[in-house]
Amino acid sequence: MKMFEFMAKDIFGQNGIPVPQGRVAYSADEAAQVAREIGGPVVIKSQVLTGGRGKAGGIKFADTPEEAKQAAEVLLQSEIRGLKIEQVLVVEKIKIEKEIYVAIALDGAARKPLVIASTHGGMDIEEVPEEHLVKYYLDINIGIMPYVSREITRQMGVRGEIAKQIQGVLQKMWQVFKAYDAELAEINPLVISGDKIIAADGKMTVDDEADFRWPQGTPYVEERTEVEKKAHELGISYVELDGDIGVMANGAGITMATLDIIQHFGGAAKNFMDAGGGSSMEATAKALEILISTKPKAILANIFGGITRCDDVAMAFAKVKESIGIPVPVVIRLVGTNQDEGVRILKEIGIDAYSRVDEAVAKAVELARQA
Amino acid sequence: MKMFEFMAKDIFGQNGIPVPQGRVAYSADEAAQVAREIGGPVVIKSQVLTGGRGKAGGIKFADTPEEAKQAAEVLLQSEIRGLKIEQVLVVEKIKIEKEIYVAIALDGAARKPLVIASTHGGMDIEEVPEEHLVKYYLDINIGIMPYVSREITRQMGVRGEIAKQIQGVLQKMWQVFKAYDAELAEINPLVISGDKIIAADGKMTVDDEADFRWPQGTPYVEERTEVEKKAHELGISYVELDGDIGVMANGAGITMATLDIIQHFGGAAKNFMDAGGGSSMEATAKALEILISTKPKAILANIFGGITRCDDVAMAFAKVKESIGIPVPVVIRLVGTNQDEGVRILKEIGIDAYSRVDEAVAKAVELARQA
Amino acid sequence: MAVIIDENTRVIVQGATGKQGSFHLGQMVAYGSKVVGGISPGKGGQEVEGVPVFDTVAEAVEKVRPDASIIFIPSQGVKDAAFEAIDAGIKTVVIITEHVPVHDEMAIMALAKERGTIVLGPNTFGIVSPGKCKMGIMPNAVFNTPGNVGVVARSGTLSYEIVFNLSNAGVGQSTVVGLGGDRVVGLSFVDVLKMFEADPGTEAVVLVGEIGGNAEEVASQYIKEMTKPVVAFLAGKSAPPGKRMGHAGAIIERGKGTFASKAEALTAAGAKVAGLPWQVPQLIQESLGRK
Amino acid sequence: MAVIIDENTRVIVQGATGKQGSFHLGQMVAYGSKVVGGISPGKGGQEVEGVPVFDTVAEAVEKVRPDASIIFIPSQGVKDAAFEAIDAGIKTVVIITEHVPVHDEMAIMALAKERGTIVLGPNTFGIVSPGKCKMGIMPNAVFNTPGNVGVVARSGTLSYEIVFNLSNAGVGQSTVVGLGGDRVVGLSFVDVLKMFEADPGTEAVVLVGEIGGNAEEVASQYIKEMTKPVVAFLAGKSAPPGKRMGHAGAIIERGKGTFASKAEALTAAGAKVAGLPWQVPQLIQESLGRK
Repeated sequence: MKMFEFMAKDIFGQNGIPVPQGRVAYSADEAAQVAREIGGPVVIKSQVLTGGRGKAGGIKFADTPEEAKQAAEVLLQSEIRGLKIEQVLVVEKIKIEKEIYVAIALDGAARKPLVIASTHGGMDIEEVPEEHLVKYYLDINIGIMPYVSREITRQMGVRGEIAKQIQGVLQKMWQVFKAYDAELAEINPLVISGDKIIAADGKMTVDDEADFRWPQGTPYVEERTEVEKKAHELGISYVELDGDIGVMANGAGITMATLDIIQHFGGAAKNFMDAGGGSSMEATAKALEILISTKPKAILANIFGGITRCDDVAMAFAKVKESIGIPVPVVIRLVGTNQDEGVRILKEIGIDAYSRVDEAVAKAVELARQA
Repeated sequence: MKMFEFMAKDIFGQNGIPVPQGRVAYSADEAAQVAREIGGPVVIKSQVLTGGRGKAGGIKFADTPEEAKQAAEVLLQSEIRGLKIEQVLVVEKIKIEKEIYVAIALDGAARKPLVIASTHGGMDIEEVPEEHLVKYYLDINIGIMPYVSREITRQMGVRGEIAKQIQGVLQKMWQVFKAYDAELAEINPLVISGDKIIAADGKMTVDDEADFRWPQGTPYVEERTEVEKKAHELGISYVELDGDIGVMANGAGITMATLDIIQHFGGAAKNFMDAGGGSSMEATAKALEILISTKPKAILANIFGGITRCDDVAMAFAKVKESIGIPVPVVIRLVGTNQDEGVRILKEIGIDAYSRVDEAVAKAVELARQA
Repeated sequence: MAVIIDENTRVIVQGATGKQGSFHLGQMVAYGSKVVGGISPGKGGQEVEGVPVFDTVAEAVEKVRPDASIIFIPSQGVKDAAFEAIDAGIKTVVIITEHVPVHDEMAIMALAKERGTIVLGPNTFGIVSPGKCKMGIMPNAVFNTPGNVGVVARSGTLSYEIVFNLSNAGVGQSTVVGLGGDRVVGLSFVDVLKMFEADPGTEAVVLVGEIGGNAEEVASQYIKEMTKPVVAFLAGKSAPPGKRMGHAGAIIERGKGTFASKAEALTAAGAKVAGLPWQVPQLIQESLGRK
Repeated sequence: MAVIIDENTRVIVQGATGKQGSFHLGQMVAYGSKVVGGISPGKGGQEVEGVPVFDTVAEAVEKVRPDASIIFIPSQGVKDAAFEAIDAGIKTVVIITEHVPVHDEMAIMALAKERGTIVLGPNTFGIVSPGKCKMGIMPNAVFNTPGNVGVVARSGTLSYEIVFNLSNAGVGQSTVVGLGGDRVVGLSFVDVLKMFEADPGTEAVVLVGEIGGNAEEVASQYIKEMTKPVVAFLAGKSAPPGKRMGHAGAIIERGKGTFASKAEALTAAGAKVAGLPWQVPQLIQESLGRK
């Protein structure tokens, strides 16, 4: 789950990392007010959960509260990469002498957190060649103890008082990374300004599987569409796609493979829906209702019954058909546990079940094309 | 550094371990007041840093505030094992159904914390046979996770709801043990009363080497004599003993060995003073002044010069002799770094230096006997 | 022969009295796995499907000498359960649970590495050596064809599909290993490929991969050195870049982890690559025939 | 021959530019130890006594391949310094600093065990293989008699006294090992006795113990199995019964820790026990003569 920049800034600041003066504003007037409080030149930064904001014109500068108001007004009516800007962060303008990059990221393959740091920070960090990037794998039981931070700044080639300050930031970033179950804690740029450093922009992504550790509520916002939220509440993975066939399968891998097979037969899926293994009749019915609500041209269910029982799936289709109706053609591939019973139930409600996935998918593509 | 029971109780209570209602009182009137607040039968417990308090009559019971006042009055004028009672803990009287013992202690040999637990808690815990004691070594990186606490209660043979409560107490004791740099966190007895458990008496010993982790001040009191405090401030280990020869040496082991040699020659040391390795002239002079202030019959210094320089030690004796005088006979054994210069300086102020420790000690014993 | 588990493996089930745990305990017993105990705090002394229940893993170790444990515990308790198993000296731990926090997963893997424990999962369907031992949630009926093809997969139902196709074509399996679908899991493809390479009972390997991460690319480096043929099935050819596909691992980043990059790396390493499930048995039979 | 360190040991000094560190770095160089680097954050590039200074241990590992590190860092920084050395792969770490919190010591020893690192101290005078290498703060002049007696001690100046007596009597030493005076230290008597037993350059061992704890009693168990003679010196015969750590301390020790219990255990194990320093050389000579 990504956090807005202003949330990451607050968390970093609360944990002793130097951050610019300023705060989030939800209206142009509020932006002017924040600029007034700061009392000097400010930066107005669009708060959207995507990169490349600077290059897309999402960051503006203002010398007076009035200028800040105007800039905020423009931004709050714009979009970046299709995302509406609903708030801006107004902060003091920092004199930039040098831009440093520091991040702690989860490296799944290594099963460890990885520190990435560079004295070539700033907007083009993704293009910085390997030799200018320091990579340091952390031991989860050690984290960033002082010596680890010293070794990182040594490898960065930074020395003196600034090195000590970066070491402090790294140690505090580790505390944040740990406390918030972060997948990513990133400061870019960490600006050197005179004899001080300051985290001019921060990013955090936290693991929503750890939400239970926040009994008072999570310190971030959701970033899902309405349908995705509904699916999430049911414990279903759902992603909207561009095609017209509504797809349901049980398991992420097989769902992905089903999408590939659809493409193989010349069709296109309207969504990715992994209804999970071991779904009950009720859960499957609800998943189907979500699918229907997105108005696909056809529905394809690819069910390999393991823990999921084929008769439960068939019952779910029967129940939904009876209650709200299924207004589009349905193709079901159904094999595995209690397969015969499932096929029988489907037959009763006029749905043919396939046992071969290729045949089922080909049929669904054909039906969608005809619709 | 030991804590008074009432301090351990407060810390346990703040960390979610159930403790009896009540608090410390420094006067009989205050004890009555606490009893009034509790509003029922109370126990008045002497707060002294020694064991065997119960058997020595240091615990009294009272049904009314008036009785509590009287009991506190008596206790606050008494001593236990030579220690004056300066405060009492007044707590609600707990109905005791069963007494459990749980402790986390540092086991130096294992280099690990050790949990000791028993369903045979109470005053006679030291006599409980091995087979009724559960011992569980902790991994410092794991501590008491829930599974560890479950295994401990299983080995104790406790089951059901009470087992779950003990598991909670164990997990919280680990948090306390860690947060306070404890050497010992002990609850005895952990009382089973109805369907609840309650920590009826607690003990904590914390590592004063970790004082630096308490920049706001340590959460416990000192328990040293005046001379011991003064020595501690100088970084000197000092313990009062029963004999008449004031002893100074540099290193704990050699100081102990010096005491043994004194005994071997029929004498007795007035103290254990390890002035440390690498002492400067000034530090040695201050250590000598402490020694003189305790009025021994003779002073014996056993100095093996390594980092400590013999001439520095000799200069310290010369300085003290000149400034405040040394009113008792002095014997010095002096070998090692800058030995010749040291011997020369001592000769000038009329002190003979020995190079053999047996000769030096024999002489000191003789002088003390004559004094 | 087989890898990791076989007919002698003594299995315990953590979370044995829960809905999932008790159901699958029964399924594993029915399969023929040697299930020697269930763990359920406070329920020691009971039985589930004729299997004795213990309060702690340490108690089970004392009484029934297990080799392997399978965990059916809600995600919040997985770190505790996995630590319990590893700390008690269990050498193979299978974690079925999904939605485990990734920081907990890192902590589990660090301890497992320190103690030399094999961890499968979290979020795995488990492991099965057909005809010998099953530790997992896969349907018994689909995984009943012993043979000489090793299968290693990231995701569950997809590997059922592949194994279904293999068995229907008469291609049996030595062991089917589910690594788990999370970003942090205990074993990598390379770890398991090495085991299959060393296993006399395995003659060819099917690798069931998907887009995202670079696990398949890394595996390719090792496949080059293998003497046994490898067929790779890859899911996600049709996926648009950058969408999160349920499996946290399936995030496409900076052009890495794409279908093309994986297929290319695997092909260059000498593996045959299938993009559709029904192609797998044929490619395996070709590989074995040619060898 | 010697144990742990010898003429080939490449030594670095952590805290090389501090008062203690720089002084003893000079003393070790003067002794003839191969001091290949000093560590002092922010002072990399400088020199101390002709020895190059590095910012971190990892940098020194990269540039001068050290085997062993000696730590002169104030107590608050010892955990960090020891973790740095162990994590950088240094295989012998000597911690001179006293007053290190015992929880920090436990953490250091846990990491050292995981990584297979030998730790001497904290609160040790160090280790010296006379004529070959000194890592410690002991006076050079007293530790200059190579020979075939191994010495292992808990406390510093007391072992100087014992070594002084040995050398004066013409009994040289293979290695003198200071375990450290704190309750939690890296090596036990048994660890070092095993090394001496295996060392062809050691023919007899002097164990310098003291009252408290049960280290000497535990050592006695091993001494029974040793082929080489052991002479034990014990300090604390005259000490009054000690301050105890609550009930738990009493339970841990259960009657062990007194002079009598230690002397009895050692004697029963075949060691000769001295209560006065000047008895040691004579007992060693008897042991070696008789053998």
